[in-house]
Amino acid sequence: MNTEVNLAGITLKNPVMTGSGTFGSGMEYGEFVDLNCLGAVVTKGVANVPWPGNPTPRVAEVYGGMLNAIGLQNPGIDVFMERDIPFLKQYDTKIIVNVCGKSVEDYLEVVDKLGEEPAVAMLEINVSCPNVKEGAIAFGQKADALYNITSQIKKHAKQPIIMKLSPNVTDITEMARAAEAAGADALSLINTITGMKIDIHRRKFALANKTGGMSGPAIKPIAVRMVYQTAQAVKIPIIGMGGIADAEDAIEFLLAGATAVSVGAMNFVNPYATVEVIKGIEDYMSKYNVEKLTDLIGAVRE
Amino acid sequence: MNTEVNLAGITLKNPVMTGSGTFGSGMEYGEFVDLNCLGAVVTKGVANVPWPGNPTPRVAEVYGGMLNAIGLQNPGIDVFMERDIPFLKQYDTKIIVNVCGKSVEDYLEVVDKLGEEPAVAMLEINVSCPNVKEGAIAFGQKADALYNITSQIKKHAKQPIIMKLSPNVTDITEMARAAEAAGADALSLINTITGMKIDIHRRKFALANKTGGMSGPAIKPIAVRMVYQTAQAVKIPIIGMGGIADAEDAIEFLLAGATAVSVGAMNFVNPYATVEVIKGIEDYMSKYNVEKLTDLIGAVRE
Amino acid sequence: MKEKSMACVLSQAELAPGIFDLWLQTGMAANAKPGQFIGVYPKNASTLLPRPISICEVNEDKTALRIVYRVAGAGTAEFSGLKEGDRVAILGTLGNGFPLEAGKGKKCFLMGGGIGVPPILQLSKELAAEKSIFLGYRDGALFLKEDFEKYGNVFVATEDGSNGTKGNVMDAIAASGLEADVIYACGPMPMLRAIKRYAQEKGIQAYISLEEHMACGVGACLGCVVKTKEVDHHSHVHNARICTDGPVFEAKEVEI
Amino acid sequence: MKEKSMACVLSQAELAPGIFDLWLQTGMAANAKPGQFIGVYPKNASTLLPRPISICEVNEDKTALRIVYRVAGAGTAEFSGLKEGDRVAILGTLGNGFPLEAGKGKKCFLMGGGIGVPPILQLSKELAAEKSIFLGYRDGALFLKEDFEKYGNVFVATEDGSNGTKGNVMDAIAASGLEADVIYACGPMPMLRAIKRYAQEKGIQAYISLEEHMACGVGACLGCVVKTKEVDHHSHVHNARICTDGPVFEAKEVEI
Repeated sequence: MNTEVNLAGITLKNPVMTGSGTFGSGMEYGEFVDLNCLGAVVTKGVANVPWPGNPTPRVAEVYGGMLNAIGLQNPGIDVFMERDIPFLKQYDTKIIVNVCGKSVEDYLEVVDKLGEEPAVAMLEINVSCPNVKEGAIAFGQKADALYNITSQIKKHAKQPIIMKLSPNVTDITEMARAAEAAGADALSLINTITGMKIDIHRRKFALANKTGGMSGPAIKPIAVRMVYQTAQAVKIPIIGMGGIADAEDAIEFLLAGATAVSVGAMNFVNPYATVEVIKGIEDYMSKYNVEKLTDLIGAVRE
Repeated sequence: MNTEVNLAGITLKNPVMTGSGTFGSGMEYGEFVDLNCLGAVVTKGVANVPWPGNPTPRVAEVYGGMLNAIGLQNPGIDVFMERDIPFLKQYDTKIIVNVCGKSVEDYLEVVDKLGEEPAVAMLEINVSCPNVKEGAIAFGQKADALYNITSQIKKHAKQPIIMKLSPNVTDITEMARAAEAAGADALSLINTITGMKIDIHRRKFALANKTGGMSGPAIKPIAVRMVYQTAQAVKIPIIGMGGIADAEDAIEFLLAGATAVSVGAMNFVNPYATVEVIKGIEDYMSKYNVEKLTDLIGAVRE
Repeated sequence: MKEKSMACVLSQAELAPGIFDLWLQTGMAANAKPGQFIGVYPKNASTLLPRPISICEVNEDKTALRIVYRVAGAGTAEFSGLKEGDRVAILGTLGNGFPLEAGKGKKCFLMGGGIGVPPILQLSKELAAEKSIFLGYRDGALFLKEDFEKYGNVFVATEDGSNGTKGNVMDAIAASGLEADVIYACGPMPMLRAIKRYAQEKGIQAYISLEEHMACGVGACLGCVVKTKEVDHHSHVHNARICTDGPVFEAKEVEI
Repeated sequence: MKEKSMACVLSQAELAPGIFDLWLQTGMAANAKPGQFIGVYPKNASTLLPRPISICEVNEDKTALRIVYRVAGAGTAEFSGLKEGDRVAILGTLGNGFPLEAGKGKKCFLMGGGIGVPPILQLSKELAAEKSIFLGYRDGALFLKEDFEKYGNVFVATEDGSNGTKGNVMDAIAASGLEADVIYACGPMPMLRAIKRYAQEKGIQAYISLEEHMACGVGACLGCVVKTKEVDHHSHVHNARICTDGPVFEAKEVEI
């Protein structure tokens, strides 16, 4: 059985990676799972300088999922390269660094620094965080802005770039095509969907930021739809995510057209989720005599 | 205690109505609840001629909700006016007729015929069904198209018109403002969110239509967010909906800025949901000494 | 009158691998008819919709319903864990049921295939006719077969040939050499299509119970439609609602 | 080493209206420290995240944990229905716990307010010091009070004045006339703010256990942060993670 996938020239031992922002840089969940088993670790978003993030409450539970408005708190690229990358380098997994910024220049500064670190396999560009007012989301909801930032980053990037798309758009395929046309090597989708929760007893917003990004099983059907639509619209590979809790969910994304998948918020619910998904995919392949995982990609029929 | 609300000049005894397409014309759920108790009954969408709808499977369950791709099957306006309106007229509730079409002319034909029926209190214009290829959704995802159809319908309509907005857009407030500027008297939101489910064992789409509209508690945080954003952007009243299962959910929408609320797919889960929501809102008002329901509308604080 | 209410589990047993037999104490039993169904609600909040399950039997004093179902997903898996004394929400009774008058006093075939066997049991009890009962199974796990024996002559077909006629219920009919005036059937779609053809060729009536993915179960959502030969009285298009206009239709009325 | 595993319910009782006392058999008990917490998972699929609940007590042979919690929502309401022999998924042990060395051999105030009372119990057992225990309650339902009495002098404050000092734990301190070298506390934010001020005025150490809405419980999601006086060693901004850098902080280190 061969579970390898090729993501823009990078070979992953299996298609299972971690959702940015749900797995830190692997240190915390390294207590629960063997990071060597993962196809890749996608790190929490990192900016050119440390970001303090949003006030608390930053998280709230919703039916079948959660809202978060962390606001991309991060220690900045310098600390990240001194501490997090050496940590991850100890493991036999691919390192994908999620990059965030408030301006194109912010992104480029991080991309340039990461270009000097050959241990970083790919860059995932976060242009879709719904919890940051400046920059980020502004690049992810208009096709021309997305095209612009993608092409600028592509000129600087030493590693393949993955554009992480926002689901908070009218037409995901328009965004996907813009990113592809601008040179993106791959796409990640979906980021969280903007949601809100109100505490009816206190008559207050559950989150200090009022709105937050929704994740969890509740959003999976929306994510699967967007991955399918995008897979029909572009040729570059897709990393599918949104509510993946188990192997069945992951396989649904693969069948819809994803080349790889990320386990995100469900790490919080089941810290063993990533390795259980890998095991479950193998079981599925055995059960149905699927020799190569790539045979599953986009294999849904009418 | 006063639970009345005023919706574009129409007084409802309470803010609880039914979500179009989830309650037929009231006949089926009239076996479970006293229709006289409802603020309004919003009927299944009706077109100028009978529509057969989509092939089966038309429905699929998802985590905390469901997908549907009924495709607006309906018996046509003539049968509807002969059968469904006389049925509803027997009850002391407001009749709101949901109108669908494939062209502006289709809509206008229905609107004109309903204009001759004084028992119809309001019209809800469905420009956001994700399951109909022609027409419907095309009017609901572009602000200029929405403006155009709204203003044309407004010229013909004898009753106040409610535009039912699609959540499958980048900026719900842009759509809401376009509808308001074109003369809409109220807004309904949200319609279903486009989703997809794949049966991984058969490797086939769960729905014959591939995609379907997602409803149920899973989408509530997205709906509450959109209602809140829209309430900040327009002056016309909003009917809030999306996963309302109980009074707590309904109150969350009211606090977010909705003047009325609809119980939709959760009728399928609990056929008594509408009347239980009404009772629960009254209990909440008693508990917190809220004399007028209107005091709750948009009452969320930071 | 339909209602959603709590039923009390009287007993549950596994009849065959993955096939469960559940007795529920419920007021709905008072008026339940063969061929009707109930919606059973999972408790797990990720699976909200009621699961349509046919009524297999009504007890003598009409205070309890028996349902026999196959575990096919999260909802039915949950039900299989119900134990005596547990409570479960149900919706019912739903659907039209089999028309008993059509076959009264005539030669009738009562046919069940796979998980379509259970609803035929209460029909066998209530139908006053000359009954030949054809039951089709995958293998030798002949669940409910003994329950049928007191109500008519039972003919078995198994796909693997381990019992009775090797093949399906149509093969069992052929092997029996019997003829009928009226057929009642429930089972997988290929079986129902074969029965529709057979009835047409023989010029006899066949009443078949259909399945489709359902949401509301009460006729409101229009999820579970079947194409009809004539324009349907309710929909005014060629679609009837399986949950309310059915699940039992005369075979010639539906395009399957 | 943290883990998610199944614990077995040994017993559950309601100590006061809405306050439940649950003993769980779990290997996590072997290394649990006072002030640490566990995440308890609801079974209901609509509520997925673990509920952080402080460890109230560890049994003598370190095979079971006691948690005492208030029913505050769907998750804790579900837990309140757990019965002997039931199994429940837990995540733990989480957090740093109270620093026992800081108060060793000194005069210590151990202070709990409301649902902040339970974590002080195991601390009272393990702290080798001259202990004055201040417990604040809303009313006369003095849950756990008797459990504390063998570990130190107990002073009670009740908001309604029905028992002990009328007012809060600060009022009880004033009434006692006692002084301390070190304070350990858990309770609502206004109480912790008052303790922070008190400790600052007296120039003594105060270790306070904080609460915040959490998602992962293990330091990955950065949901549950508290503002810190200095740049935090991990975050490199003025935010520490309550779940892993806390929940216990020295009061002067956090901006609350």
